[in-house]
Amino acid sequence: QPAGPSERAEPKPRVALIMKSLANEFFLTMENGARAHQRAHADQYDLLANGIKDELDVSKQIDLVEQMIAQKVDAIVIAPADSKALVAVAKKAQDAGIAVVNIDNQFDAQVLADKQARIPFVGPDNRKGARRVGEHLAKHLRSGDAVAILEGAPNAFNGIQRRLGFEDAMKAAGMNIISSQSGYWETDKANQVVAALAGEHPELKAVLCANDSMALGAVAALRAAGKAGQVRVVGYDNISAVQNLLREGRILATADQHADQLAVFGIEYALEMLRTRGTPADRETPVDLVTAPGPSPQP
Amino acid sequence: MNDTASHAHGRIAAGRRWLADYLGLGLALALLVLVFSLSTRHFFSLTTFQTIANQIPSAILIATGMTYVLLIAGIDLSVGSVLGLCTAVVGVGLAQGHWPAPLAILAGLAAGLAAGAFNGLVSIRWNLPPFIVTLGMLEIARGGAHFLTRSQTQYVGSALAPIVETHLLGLSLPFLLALAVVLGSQWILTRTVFGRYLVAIGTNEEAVRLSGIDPRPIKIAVYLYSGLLVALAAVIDTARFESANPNAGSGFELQAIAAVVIGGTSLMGGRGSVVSSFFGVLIIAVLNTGLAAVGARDETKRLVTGLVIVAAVIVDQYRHRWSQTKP
Amino acid sequence: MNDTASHAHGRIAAGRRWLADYLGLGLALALLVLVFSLSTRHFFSLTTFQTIANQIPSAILIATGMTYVLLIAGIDLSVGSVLGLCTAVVGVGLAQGHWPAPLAILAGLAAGLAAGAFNGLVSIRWNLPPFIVTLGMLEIARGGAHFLTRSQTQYVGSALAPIVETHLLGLSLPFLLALAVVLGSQWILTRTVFGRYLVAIGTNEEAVRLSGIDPRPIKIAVYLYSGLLVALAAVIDTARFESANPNAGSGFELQAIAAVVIGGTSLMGGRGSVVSSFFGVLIIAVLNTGLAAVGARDETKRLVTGLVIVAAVIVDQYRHRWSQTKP
Amino acid sequence: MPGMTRPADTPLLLRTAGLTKDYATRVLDSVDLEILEGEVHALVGENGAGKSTLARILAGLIRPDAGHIELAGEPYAPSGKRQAEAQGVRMVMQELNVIGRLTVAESIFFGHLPHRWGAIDYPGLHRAARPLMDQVGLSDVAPDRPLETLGVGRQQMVEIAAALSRQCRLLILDEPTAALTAPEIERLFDQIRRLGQQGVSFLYISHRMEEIQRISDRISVLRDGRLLTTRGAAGFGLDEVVRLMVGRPLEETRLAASRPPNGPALRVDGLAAPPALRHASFELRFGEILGLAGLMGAGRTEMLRAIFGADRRAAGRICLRGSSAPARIDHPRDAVRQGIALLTEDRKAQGLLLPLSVLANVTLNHLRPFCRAGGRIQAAAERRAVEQWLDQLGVRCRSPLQPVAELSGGNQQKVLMARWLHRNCDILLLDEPTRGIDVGARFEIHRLLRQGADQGRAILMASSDLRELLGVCDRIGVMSAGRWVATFDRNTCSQDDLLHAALSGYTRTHP
Ligand SMILES: Nc1ncnc2c1ncn2[C@@H]1O[C@H](COP(=O)(O)OP(=O)(O)OP(=O)(O)O)[C@@H](O)[C@H]1O
Ligand SMILES: Nc1ncnc2c1ncn2[C@@H]1O[C@H](COP(=O)(O)OP(=O)(O)OP(=O)(O)O)[C@@H](O)[C@H]1O
Ligand SMILES: [Mg+2]
Ligand SMILES: [Mg+2]
Repeated sequence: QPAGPSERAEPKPRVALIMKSLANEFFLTMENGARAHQRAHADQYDLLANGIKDELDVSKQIDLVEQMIAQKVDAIVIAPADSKALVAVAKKAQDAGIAVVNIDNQFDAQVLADKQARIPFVGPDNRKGARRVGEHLAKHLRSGDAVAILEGAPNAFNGIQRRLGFEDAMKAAGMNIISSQSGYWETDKANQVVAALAGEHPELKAVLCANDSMALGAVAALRAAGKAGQVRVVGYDNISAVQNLLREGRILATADQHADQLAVFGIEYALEMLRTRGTPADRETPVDLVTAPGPSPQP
Repeated sequence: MNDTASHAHGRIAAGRRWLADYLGLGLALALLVLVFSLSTRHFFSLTTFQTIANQIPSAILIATGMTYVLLIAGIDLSVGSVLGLCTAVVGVGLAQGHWPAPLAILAGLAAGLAAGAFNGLVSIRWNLPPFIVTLGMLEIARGGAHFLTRSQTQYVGSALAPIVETHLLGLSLPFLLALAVVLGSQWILTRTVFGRYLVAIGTNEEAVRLSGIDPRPIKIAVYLYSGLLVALAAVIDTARFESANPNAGSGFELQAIAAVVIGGTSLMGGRGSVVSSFFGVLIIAVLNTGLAAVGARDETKRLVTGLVIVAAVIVDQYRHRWSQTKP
Repeated sequence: MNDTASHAHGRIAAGRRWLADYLGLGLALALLVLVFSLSTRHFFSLTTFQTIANQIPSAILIATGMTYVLLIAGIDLSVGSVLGLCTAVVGVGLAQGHWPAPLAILAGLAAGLAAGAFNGLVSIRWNLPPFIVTLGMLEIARGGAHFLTRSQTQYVGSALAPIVETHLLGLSLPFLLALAVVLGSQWILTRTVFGRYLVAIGTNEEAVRLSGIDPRPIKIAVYLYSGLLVALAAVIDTARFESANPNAGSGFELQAIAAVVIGGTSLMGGRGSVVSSFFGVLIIAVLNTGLAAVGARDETKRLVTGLVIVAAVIVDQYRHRWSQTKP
Repeated sequence: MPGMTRPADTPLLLRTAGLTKDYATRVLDSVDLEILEGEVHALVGENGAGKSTLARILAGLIRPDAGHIELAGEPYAPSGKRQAEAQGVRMVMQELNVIGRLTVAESIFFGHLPHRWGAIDYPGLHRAARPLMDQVGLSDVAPDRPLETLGVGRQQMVEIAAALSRQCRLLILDEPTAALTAPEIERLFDQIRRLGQQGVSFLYISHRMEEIQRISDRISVLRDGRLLTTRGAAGFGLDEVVRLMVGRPLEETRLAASRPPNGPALRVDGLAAPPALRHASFELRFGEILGLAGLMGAGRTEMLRAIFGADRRAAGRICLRGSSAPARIDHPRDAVRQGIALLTEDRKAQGLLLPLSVLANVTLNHLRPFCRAGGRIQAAAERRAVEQWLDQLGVRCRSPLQPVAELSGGNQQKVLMARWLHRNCDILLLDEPTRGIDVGARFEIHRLLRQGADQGRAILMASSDLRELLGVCDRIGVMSAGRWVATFDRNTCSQDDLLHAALSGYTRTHP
């Protein structure tokens, strides 16, 4: 008896990875990790990795999801650029029978509830990570010291989470947060803001940056102001460019979210969902505090 | 001449002009579709085209307004930010104010008109280059959007769902609306007194003034129209995304101008066509969708987009010459 | 006329023109400084001015190139991306290639010149509007920057430290360099044959062509110069940040144009001054620094920036009229 | 109908009293002008005398600083052009004011396009445009042809057709014939006479005295913003008009060459640049002025541009200075390097840098003499040289630093002349060098040209004014329908000969 259509060899599932701005090293690392994983498991699935040009351009990411639905992919692993705006389209993908996994930036719980959607989340807790960075910083400061926070783009979820984490740690340690401004994730904007703050607040003791690119700008501003070493800087993301600065102590600490593994976890989750047709529970991925090698000084 | 606006009335040569006007764009579009259909499995499908049709209404509306603005030798760099502002007004109205949907929509449209009025009135009152006035508006409107939403995305749920869920012949209401706006605007441009005034102002504003027609109300009307269409786009996007993001529309200004110029509208004013801008939007949409379907790397996407923009205007230049030499 | 470029040759009325040219800008600047000095504790201090002087060299260099480009009635939207590209070349050369610093710097400058050559040659060869050519270059250069760095910020350490650490009279080498470029460019503009040609081309290119001067090499030279200055800015920024971020310079194009236009340079060509652009950059820098020192919220910053841009050109308009009516 | 006078009881149509207008200086100084119903009232005066300013006030484009106007006995103070038109006063502007992207029919009715609910009635529009176009000799043009594809002269006819399109009581024509040639001028005069019989009055501004003599009933002379006199054209000799205008008598004699021409300067063989220029061959010698006559659209401008390298050539050889090898001229730059100059037809769009100083305009293409190391311009030397030229050519301006936009047309033309003389060009191609220039300045330019030729320069001068050509040129070539059809010696030809040759290309069938 000839093989019926149902018995034809199943084509490999196609997994779409949709990331935020690929202009951001973090997501590029994520993409590279995913591509490496796919090469190692080329027999198991095909990967379509896409990101948007500019993190602010949420509609482009929504367009991308719709395009992947049209492409009839089997699974979508998404790091949403906006935790609310992407829910509707993610639900649409689910309704179209696509397995959806949320990574990196968690969908807004309220909106999920409103849409009656259940989407598993795999990712780090930015707030917790930022708090750990802040707590490490606090060991090098005295209570009541003036500190400043450099936020990411104003409504970025992870930026807000990191700011909250920094605030948690600083408040707990009794620090005086004199300013919290946005550096739009960018080196030169951060540089401008920190330079201005350093001039205006000579008492400034530390700057907490929501990502490492901004930390680079902060370090440059402090050096130019002759305050290198007097004002501590911490970052987030552990990009390769800050390794030396960490070693030299010019950046005190940063956090590593293991970007290369993040997407891989998500993809593995998605493949599992395709196999079992079930919805696994959320899973928190590790965030590691990265500090300068060597003994940390006593406060 | 590739210029549909200035003389679409001749019956005899009309066919030839149509060819010159839309052949190049149509061919470019077909070529892109062909390339992507060959390089991916699922690109050439009804779903893809429905998806594109579903995505582009706001881009079409913005490009239509931009075409009018460029026609009068103006420019509007604020469209992206104004979209963010209008979306913020609608979103805050619905999510915080719990307004009924029609009221929120009206408020959004009013915000767009207000931004257009600012652009038009300020640039005309003080005779300032629209480039700089709308650049100021770009900052102001974005600031306003963040101010209104306190930088938080507003979830509006299904309040505006009827807008995107109404379908006719498989096409969504926004797409049909955008199509109607394109055809209506093209008709106004080529067939009405107002349209002639636009072309005339873009060609030689001083001559229009000397012929006893005050160009100022016409120019203000154009900026108002652009603002209104941007606000419509904002309403559609808010409905599609069920949420209002204050960053919505970042960078749309240059994208819209690119689409319009790819369609052959001149940045110097006086020459342009709304239908061609529609093709320009389509080309960019197909390019984006195709590159995403291929899974191209981001830098490749940028390189290709940049080259397509430059290539498109070079081709337009040749087409323009071709239709000029055989009049 | 507020135009220093077009007839700075008269000795007699020079004093009066200086007043008309720089008084308004100087007053605006003084006003900003006053406002921020009153509303903060430490704004009015040597440190603040050293901080500003340290930050603006790259903005000054870019604005100088943009002034030349606008003078010939062109525009360069690619400056931000080209800065990213050049910074990527320098960064990759140093961090990956372990090139000696001078070689990396030369490579960066070459990248800037290449981008300028593309802008100039393509727009002249096919007679395309520079707006669209440089818009294409905006995408291409950014794609190139990401391609080279694989989207990773390159840490270059102290390889370029001597550039930012050399000081003279408390002013850093980059600032002195930028100052020298401003003065040199202004001198070229007002005192040399080349400068005369720039103004003439911006005023009436066809008349220049018909007088037997080929405008094309001059225009290409301007785009090359703009590219070179952007590359210089990239080297300085790489040295300042000890790292090369492929996203560097995003959005610089509109900022640079805003600064130049605030300085009173016309977007229509033929009228402009490098020194005024320098003032424009200063105004924007003081505004940014002041707002950051006050700790203003982001939306306030944007609103104020937008309003200042519009207000500055309105004031310029009045100043222009004033100096016109009393010649 | 020269000197046709009206009965004394012809009613007054328009009267101005004490009309005054100031710009930087007083431009109109209490002008009392009276225009009768149905008359052709000529207004003459030097460049900058205030003619256009007066016309603009009447047409509602600008407002006077003092004085008042009565139209048919009622006070008349139009707030804008539309209001003036509503009261029956229309004007054709001196400077061409066309919107190239519109069609001919749209241009004629611009501002009054027939429409229903805003939608233009194109069939009706084209029907209405046809007779008006026929009246001004545009019968071979389709009403939906874009205006920008017509030559300058025909665009001017479209403007005149637009003025004729509506009923009016007073039609102001500000130098309507500056871009026209004889046949079009005849057509225009026919229309003026026809409308005059219907009671329409004309205010006719022109620098061409013979036209004034032919068409006008009365003549007013304006000098430095003052109305000197208004008299019936019949008893008003032209010499006297010119004397009043210029303030001194002008003997408009023929300027003869003082010595025979030298060697060949320019030889053109089979030059073609279709569609406007089909075939031109001629020779120009040093020390002579070769005139170039032709009807509107004969291709004179195109030929001069093709020689100069401003437009692409399809065929033909150009040999310079007696050499038999063809010269390489691919760009105006090449032409100028070989000593050729082109004074363009449209001095504002193609010659001057209007907002820049007189000085910058003169030295634009020859800064080398003042160039020091690094391209630095030696300001003092430049100024001295420019002052010398301004002196030599008699340019009237406040200072070399005055923006050239503020100069009168004649002085602007002299500035351009100074540019080419400063550049040491000895082969001068001049396209309508006296267009829109008053008799006094025109005479000075003629004198300059003659002087240039006597100094050994070769001059090729296109002009639509046959009398001018016969007055200054040694020989006159004629172009017709894109071909160089004949060359005459000025002593042995008449205006009729020239006109005949100019028409020949349109009757003969081409192979
Ligand atoms: N808008 C203006 N601003 C300043 N001066 C002006 C303006 N318009 C005209 N003038 C000056 O007024 C004077 C009269 O100009 P007008 O155009 O009336 O002269 P005209 O008699 O028509 O000369 P032409 O024969 O050259 O056309 C000139 O000196 C001119 O420079
Ligand atoms: N843009 C254009 N496209 C097509 N044909 C044109 C264009 N411009 C001019 N022509 C044609 O070229 C011919 C010559 O034009 P033009 O009137 O300038 O000639 P001319 O002999 O210099 O006349 P004049 O100097 O009296 O105006 C005409 O037949 C005109 O219709
Ligand atoms: Mg005049
Ligand atoms: Mg001509």
